[in-house]
Amino acid sequence: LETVPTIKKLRQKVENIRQAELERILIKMGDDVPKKQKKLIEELSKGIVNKILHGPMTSLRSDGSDARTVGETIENMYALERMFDLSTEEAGIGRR
Amino acid sequence: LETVPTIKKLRQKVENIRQAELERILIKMGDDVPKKQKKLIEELSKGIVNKILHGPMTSLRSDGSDARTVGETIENMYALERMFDLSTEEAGIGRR
Amino acid sequence: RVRSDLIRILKEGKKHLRDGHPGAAFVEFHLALSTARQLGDSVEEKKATRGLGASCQRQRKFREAINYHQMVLDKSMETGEHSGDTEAYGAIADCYTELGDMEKAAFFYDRYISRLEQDSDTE
Amino acid sequence: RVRSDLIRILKEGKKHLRDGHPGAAFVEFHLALSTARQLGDSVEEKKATRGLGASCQRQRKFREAINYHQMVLDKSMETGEHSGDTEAYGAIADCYTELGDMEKAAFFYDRYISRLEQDSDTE
Repeated sequence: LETVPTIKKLRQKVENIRQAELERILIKMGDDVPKKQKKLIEELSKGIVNKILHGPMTSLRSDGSDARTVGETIENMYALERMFDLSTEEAGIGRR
Repeated sequence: LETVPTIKKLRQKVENIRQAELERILIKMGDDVPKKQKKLIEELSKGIVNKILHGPMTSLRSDGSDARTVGETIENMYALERMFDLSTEEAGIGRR
Repeated sequence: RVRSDLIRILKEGKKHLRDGHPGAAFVEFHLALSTARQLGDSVEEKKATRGLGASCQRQRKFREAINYHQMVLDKSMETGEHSGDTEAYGAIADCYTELGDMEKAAFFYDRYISRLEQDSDTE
Repeated sequence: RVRSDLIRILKEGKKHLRDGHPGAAFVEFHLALSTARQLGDSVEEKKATRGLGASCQRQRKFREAINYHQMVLDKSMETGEHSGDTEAYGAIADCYTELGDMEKAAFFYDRYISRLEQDSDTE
């Protein structure tokens, strides 16, 4: 359970990247993009982010359920916090 | 330098995700997408992936250059290999 | 009201959220919710509900936010159309984390994580 | 030959790569390279060159691959237009890793990493 706040922060960090990139590209595309296409482009951005997050997120939530030790889960947490600068990260929601 | 093969495997892993998601969405979009837009959609997918990768990749390449110790870099490497299943990953290039 | 109004209102709401005005966003999403219900559009209804949840979260009204995000999940159960579920699970877990209830947060993160590899959670 | 031919040939090349036929891909990219040069289109020229590099890599001809990827970087220097550079640095580093030259691999990965946060590396 110690890793729960890290999940939140990592989600937030990556969501901020996704939103910023999505917005940047939609502006570049201009107003002539049909709604259906916009939806698919958004789906693409979520699909990529979610599939990349799956591994790291799973590595933060494995206490007891499999052979992985609690120690390893904590090590994963520290590594992710270092990699994504999560300790210094504001825990704001969806803010950029 | 021990972390170099991990960089390659992580790049490959994430590139495979990006390509699969991109292809999936382009098929959904059909043939009526102008080339300029396709280019921007591809740019979006690369932008997201590259910005997410920046932290983890940097954490694998910090021997000596800053205060971070070699030990931490190695820990980051092990954590990434666990998270992304990189030890069992085929080192093929761009294959899916 | 027609569908194009609804889309416009949802857009307004999102803009307010982005600009850091969750109170104003809440008002728009509330209007969007009743509009979507009038139109019988359950997908847009979920977007409006999610917007209400996000607006509450930004105002640190986490209990209220959880209720709205739970409404998204309920709607999915009702309709069998599960767009937005991944995000709802994640957001509920975020709220419980803020409330310090790590057990419940972990429960909902596990659901969130189990959906990460699925193909579509379109907004 | 016109631009639409070039686009078609590049597409063929990519398809061959995807289908696991790097030899056939190499042939297409070679044709694409000379076509792009005829048309004076340096962006498409880089794509063709990158395709040649990728084709060589898949055939484990890493030295040759490095030469092609380096040509992409040279073209960028020449034109001042740096699309494809991030990927070229990464690919060269991948090749050196395969060749067991970790020093050079690290050198090129550092260049690759330093470009990851930049805004555009459009293909």
